[in-house]
Amino acid sequence: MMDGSGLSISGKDERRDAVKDASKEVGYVTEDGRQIGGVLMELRNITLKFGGVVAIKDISFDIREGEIRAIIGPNGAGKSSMLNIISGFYTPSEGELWYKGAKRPPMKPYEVARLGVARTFQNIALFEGMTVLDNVMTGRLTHMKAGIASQAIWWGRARDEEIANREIVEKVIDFLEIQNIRKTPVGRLPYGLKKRVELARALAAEPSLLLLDEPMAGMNVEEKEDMSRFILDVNDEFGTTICLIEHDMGVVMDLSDRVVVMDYGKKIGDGPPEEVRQNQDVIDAYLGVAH
Amino acid sequence: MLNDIFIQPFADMFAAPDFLLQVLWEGLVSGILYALIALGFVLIFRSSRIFNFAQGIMVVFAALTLVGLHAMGIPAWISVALTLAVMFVLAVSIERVVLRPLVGQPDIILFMATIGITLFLIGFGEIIFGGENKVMITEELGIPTDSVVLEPWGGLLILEQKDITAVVVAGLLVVALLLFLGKTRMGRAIRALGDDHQAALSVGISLQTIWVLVWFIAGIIALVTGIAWGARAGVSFALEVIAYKALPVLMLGGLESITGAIIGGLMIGMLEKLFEIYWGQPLMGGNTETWFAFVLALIVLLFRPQGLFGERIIERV
Amino acid sequence: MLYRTAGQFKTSYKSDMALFPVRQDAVLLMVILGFAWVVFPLTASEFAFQTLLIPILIYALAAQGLNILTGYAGQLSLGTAAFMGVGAYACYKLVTLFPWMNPVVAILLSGFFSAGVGVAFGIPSLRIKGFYLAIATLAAQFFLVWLFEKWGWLYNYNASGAIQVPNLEMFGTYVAGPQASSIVQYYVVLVVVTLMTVLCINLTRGTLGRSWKATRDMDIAAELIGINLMRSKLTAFAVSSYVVGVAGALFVFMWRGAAEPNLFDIPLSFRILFIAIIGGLGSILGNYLGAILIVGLPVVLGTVPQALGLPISSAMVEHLNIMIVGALIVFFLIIEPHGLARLWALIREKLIIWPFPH
Amino acid sequence: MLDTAQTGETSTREGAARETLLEVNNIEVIYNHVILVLKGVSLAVPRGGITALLGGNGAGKTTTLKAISNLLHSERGEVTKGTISYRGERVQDLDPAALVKRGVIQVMEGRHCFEHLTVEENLMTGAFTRRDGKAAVQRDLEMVYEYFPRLKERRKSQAGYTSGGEQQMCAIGRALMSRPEMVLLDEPSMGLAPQLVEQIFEIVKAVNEGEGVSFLLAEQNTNVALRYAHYGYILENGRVVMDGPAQALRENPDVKEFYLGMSDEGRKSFRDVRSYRRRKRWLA
Amino acid sequence: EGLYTPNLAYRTGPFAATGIPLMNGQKDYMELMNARDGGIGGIAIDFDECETGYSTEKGVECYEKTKGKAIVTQPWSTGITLQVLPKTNVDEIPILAPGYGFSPMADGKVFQWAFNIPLSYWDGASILIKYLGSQGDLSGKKIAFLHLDHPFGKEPLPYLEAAAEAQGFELVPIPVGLKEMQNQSAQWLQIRRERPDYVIMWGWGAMNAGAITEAVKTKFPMENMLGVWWAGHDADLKIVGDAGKGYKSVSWSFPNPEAPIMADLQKYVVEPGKTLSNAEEMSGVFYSRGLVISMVLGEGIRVAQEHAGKAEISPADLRWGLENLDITEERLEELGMTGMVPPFSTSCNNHTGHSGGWILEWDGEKFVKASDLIMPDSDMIAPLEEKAAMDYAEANQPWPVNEECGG
Ligand SMILES: Nc1ncnc2c1ncn2[C@@H]1O[C@H](COP(=O)(O)OP(=O)(O)OP(=O)(O)O)[C@@H](O)[C@H]1O
Ligand SMILES: Nc1ncnc2c1ncn2[C@@H]1O[C@H](COP(=O)(O)OP(=O)(O)OP(=O)(O)O)[C@@H](O)[C@H]1O
Ligand SMILES: [Mg+2]
Ligand SMILES: [Mg+2]
Repeated sequence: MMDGSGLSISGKDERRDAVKDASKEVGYVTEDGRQIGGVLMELRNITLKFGGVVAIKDISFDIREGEIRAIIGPNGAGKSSMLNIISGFYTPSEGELWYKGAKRPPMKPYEVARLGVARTFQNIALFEGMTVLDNVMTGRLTHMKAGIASQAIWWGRARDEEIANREIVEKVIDFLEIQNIRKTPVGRLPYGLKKRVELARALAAEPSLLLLDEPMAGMNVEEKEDMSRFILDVNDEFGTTICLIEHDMGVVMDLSDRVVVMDYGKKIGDGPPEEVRQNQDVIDAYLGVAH
Repeated sequence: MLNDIFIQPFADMFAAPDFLLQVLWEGLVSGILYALIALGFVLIFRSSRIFNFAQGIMVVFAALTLVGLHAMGIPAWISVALTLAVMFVLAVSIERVVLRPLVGQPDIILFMATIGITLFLIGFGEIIFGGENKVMITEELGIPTDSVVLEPWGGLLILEQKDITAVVVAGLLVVALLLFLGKTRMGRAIRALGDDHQAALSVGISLQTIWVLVWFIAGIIALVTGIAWGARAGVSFALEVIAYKALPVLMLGGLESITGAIIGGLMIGMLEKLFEIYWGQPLMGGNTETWFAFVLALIVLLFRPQGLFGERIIERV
Repeated sequence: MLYRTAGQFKTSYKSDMALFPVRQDAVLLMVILGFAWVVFPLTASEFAFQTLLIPILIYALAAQGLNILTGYAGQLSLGTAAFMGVGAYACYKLVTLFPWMNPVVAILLSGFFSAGVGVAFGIPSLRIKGFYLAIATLAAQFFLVWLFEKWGWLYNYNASGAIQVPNLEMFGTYVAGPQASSIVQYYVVLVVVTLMTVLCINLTRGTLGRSWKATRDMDIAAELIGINLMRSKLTAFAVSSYVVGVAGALFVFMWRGAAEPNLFDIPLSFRILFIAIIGGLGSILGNYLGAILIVGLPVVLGTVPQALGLPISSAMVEHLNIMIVGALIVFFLIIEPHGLARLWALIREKLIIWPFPH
Repeated sequence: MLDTAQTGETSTREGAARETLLEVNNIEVIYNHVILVLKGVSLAVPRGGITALLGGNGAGKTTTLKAISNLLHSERGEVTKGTISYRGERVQDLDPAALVKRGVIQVMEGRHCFEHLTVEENLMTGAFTRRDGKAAVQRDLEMVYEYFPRLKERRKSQAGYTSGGEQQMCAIGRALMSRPEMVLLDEPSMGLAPQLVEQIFEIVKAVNEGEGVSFLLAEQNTNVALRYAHYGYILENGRVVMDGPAQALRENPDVKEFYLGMSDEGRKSFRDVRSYRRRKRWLA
Repeated sequence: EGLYTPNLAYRTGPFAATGIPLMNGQKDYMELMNARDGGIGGIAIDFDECETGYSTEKGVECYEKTKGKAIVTQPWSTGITLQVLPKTNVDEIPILAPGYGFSPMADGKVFQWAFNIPLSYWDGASILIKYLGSQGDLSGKKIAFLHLDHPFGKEPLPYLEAAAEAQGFELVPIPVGLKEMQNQSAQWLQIRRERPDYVIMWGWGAMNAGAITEAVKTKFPMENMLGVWWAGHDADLKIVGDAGKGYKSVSWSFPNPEAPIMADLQKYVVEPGKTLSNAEEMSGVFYSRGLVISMVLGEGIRVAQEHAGKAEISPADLRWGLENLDITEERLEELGMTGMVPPFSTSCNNHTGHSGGWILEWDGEKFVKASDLIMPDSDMIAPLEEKAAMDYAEANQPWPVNEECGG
């Protein structure tokens, strides 16, 4: 259904190229021939403790411009915690985050979001009292600037801004094929659609880094196929960098360019899917049997 | 000015230590009574996340029923038993009529419903018992009414025996409740229910039974509170306003904590009295007791958003 | 077929964002406005103005203010009455300090004072949540009422400690004070309430409204997608307290004529909370429905025994009244926990598909 | 399209072999008085069997399970038509606790642990309806710990702070603590690492074979589900569109394509999803 | 049918305890008039109650509801009185607030439609001070003024402050919040610390019982505690019984079980079952005060009827009647109410009557008279009243003042 031409959400394609230029130095070419850029986000020696529990122990890895990066590992390994660190919800006990070539100081989550990091959640975190459309519109809040007075009067700036952003949101909605539930309150939606709406909300923010926490949990194959298609398209067409956590090995192996494997807070593997799959530590800790 | 705030009050405390003791004792006694009401709240909150606004009116209702029954010529202890029966019926009806249809609704809706119950009971109670102030049947229940007069440092300290009784009874009640919640199967179920209705249902915990049980225990606590307060100030609907005092106690101690209710109650009772006597009356025109407890609790919450003993608020995504 | 929506197509986002996507709704609103602006004022008796029309509008406005905070931004407040009090006292000080000031301007200005106080008491909401916050708002409730009592300057050191609305003129007619006529006061209230309602509708459907609702539904997620919670909560406190403050000023200046501090005590707060909840949290329409019910019901109930010729004493009527109001609150919560507005929405949904269900 | 008469026939034929423990007969469920979700679902679970309920998102699996365990009320849903009977007794008007006493327990979708209770306390709540003494409960607790050693490690932590997988184990363990006769398992594999998925299904199998507990499990992970289940129903849009023994379903070409992700040449890659897709035959 | 004289009653709420006997007394008097005399001047009295629960808001609602037909408003709370007061010039209905309301209402030139017959709060405070003065010189003494933190409780403050200055005693105002009425331990600790020679209590409803029990508990000498007339309620004292011996309250009414009216009440009202009261209550101070209050209204109506020459009088006629009351001993005897209220008279200028009052003392079972009639210190009060009334008129411009009233 996507013919490729109408895919730029708000016509800001150049952004992707600009960033790419800045970090041209390194990068690699994937199997299917996509050019991966320089380092977008780098985590250095991250440690996270909760009281006595060490959830993450001295982990370093990077996420490169334009790639699909997967994090896998058994339950409780600290994967979600890692995403929480990236999106600023947890502050690491030790270690540094480097984003777009600069060290990121400790920040509030909303500030991180404004730097272009968007995410979905393991346990769906939609705004249940709002319609799908409103939920997706909240993804645009970081881009909307009209003041309170203008909003109260509505006519003028606030309305123009509303319409402009609505157009962008509608594109995302079309893209994810959820037009027909636009006005439905999300509370009534089945699980799979909720996940899709969550993705829409994250996409509406036009992020440069998209974090997906188990986007396909609780879906059947058919729906996983749909979701994969969306993820690939987002990556392809908008050049969004994606970091995802997923337990379905088929999905991970097929979609991702590089995989980090975690176990009990430690990193036990990092590399292209093929390589990871052969890693004995990974097989022992996670896969059980070689897939 | 600074002298009035920082030095004079303490000098006064030193100058009349017997008076200070009296202030603290009065604070302690009101604190215990606040704590008793708070206990009722805590119990219901733990088991259902219902913020039971009706606890205050239940106190009045229980006390009025007791006095009313006695006035009909029924012996005191039988009246107590009958009052308990009434409180049980009340618990059953509240569960049947109000709570059951509202299972699974947002907290605020249930909170509203308890305000509805409060209004209903006020109207109903006034029809049955009338609005006059009544005398609690303190002596008939065998509660000593004399006072103990001590003379520390040559001063004067008056302790009423009925207040001493209230303190002792409240202490016993707390210990019993703590054991019940912490150590028994029912106790665990009550706590589970508070976390997740649906899940509790799914493992076979019967909402009906537990809610009736919990509201009944809250009714018992209400009766004890009613007797204790009634002995001090008589029984009438005006008593209902003291229920508000339990709210800052809850905030300070934590909504789920029995220990918190007691310690919060004592702290608030004593501190508000100290503040009123040594700062409020001389410097601010008095009556600071209306808000002091709330402001104190608010300040504590800024540092511990779940109160001193409340359960940690779990924030995860 | 009354509510057929077939054939009404949206061709632009603008029209899709219109307030009344369904034509019948707009018609209905016109009819209601017609009644409010023309029919009622022409036909209402003094008693109807004083016990129904004016209080319903003012209470609805106050509930609307609370609804912004509680229904839209999810911060439960039990201190509404105190903020109304701030509005009322601010207005009193304004008209007595600057007697030349236009009363309507004074009323609109006084909202800013309560907005300021609201923000101050809203700051704890950044850390305190749920019922803890609700109880914390009681701190505002009790402290402010105490202040109204103790701070003589607020009531110009009146011996009785109450404030008394002086006779205020605007364009040559009395609009406040004992000399003002009910119909004039009704129109003043109607103008202010209409204006506020339009502003509230705009705010709640726009960016700010969305960030409030997001904060309400799941604050952690809201923050993670880029909403500054502090801004979102404090603006909610500010806007809500502004509206509530204006309602408080109207309450005293356009209706009651005088006020003692304990007028702004907790029963009033609860009353407004009832209106907001029975009407429907997160809805503008609901405030009006709730106010009609909560204000109108006792008036109606009070006349029933008389009309039926039942020999019930007035005290009994009052007791029954309290009982019935309590029971009705529970009843309405049970039939539709989301309030009258949702009930109306359901009826409307049924009407739209009627006569072809499913 | 397999018509309903035919499906009915199959299930009765199966039922003849073993006693039917649970029978759902043509139920209809409506939420909030207006949203019609189940439009006549019938199914039967034999004693000692593992029956899978398959279907896409929003097909009504959870709703079916909740209808059986009577948990719909607190969600403003109700069964408006049809009957549900357990061991021949009509159970749809019982309260959930009564059903648990009869041996039917549900593990809810999305885990639903009691977050402020410790893991061990969570497990103990599972034994709420039991009356067979502390020692027996203690024994079962040990058994659960044996199945899930991870839970033993974390038994003193508040469940709210454990990871998703740990919570899933906790929820299943909790259900086992009630010594059930039949477990309604809603998406046990969701969010679990592959190794753990296998492990959990192994446990299901072990419990089924060892203790004779019957399972009705709603699953998205058709692959695993059909490997362990004996019989399966496929639910779509609130209707049962197909049912049959697990083996037969696994071989059905539509199931293969839409639920197992196999194309004619074996497993499809998720990268090839943009190709043209065939419509499901039963939607014809 | 009949003259509509609604009463804004409060038989509910936190003040119901004190309200009920008063309302019963008021109602029974009118019942008696209707049953025995066929009303007043040949026309029945339609004595209707509108319940306020002492809430100002409800009160205003009742006022609005009744003002169309009513010939009088009996607002029954200082708060409600203050709220309806400004409307009286517009609505032209007399407000009858016997023994409560706003003390400056005495000034009939300014408050043309308001009456607080037969004694204002300032008068009451003055009588108490005078009584204390008679017990010994007040200069250098300390008097604690324990009052409800409400317009009612604050009402006597201007007079008391003036008196403190004039007589050289120290006044310590101690407010009791509405929410603390039942829990006054802080106030009584303050009293213990201040060690006042006397406590004057301006209490109401549940506050009275609270204060009296605290006083007993803290062993404050009861004979040094005095209350306003609303704090002299039998039921409040019964809670403490003997321990309350010596407590005093000022009153402008007193029960007289021997009075002929009591026998008539028994015959025409109690026996036919028209009363809501009971024998115990009927022997109390408050019930008899209720009778007196209705008597004032009844006399007002009678005088107005005689003046207007018709039975069916208008509110304006009633105002004339209330301004021309002359309740003498003889008249009281005719009414069968000897000794139940001191004689007094009103005029266009004097809307109170300043009847004077007795000091009553609790003897462990009931109140007994402990003094002769004491008159208030009008020399001091009159200028205060005049000034306060002028201030009020000033603040409520435009406010008509009736200059025709002479002295
Ligand atoms: N806020 C917190 N407080 C205490 N412990 C926490 C907190 N968040 C996570 N943990 C602990 O950290 C560990 C890692 O949790 P995390 O949610 O990151 O796991 P995960 O890899 O995402 O697992 P899963 O695949 O099951 O979702 C777990 O043991 C969990 O209990
Ligand atoms: N409480 C509710 N109120 C209204 N509609 C609901 C409610 N719960 C579920 N539904 C609707 O019922 C339908 C079936 O939902 P159900 O949860 O049973 O599906 P499911 O098969 O379990 O899906 P999933 O695999 O996503 O869990 C969905 O369309 C959903 O929108
Ligand atoms: Mg995770
Ligand atoms: Mg499901």
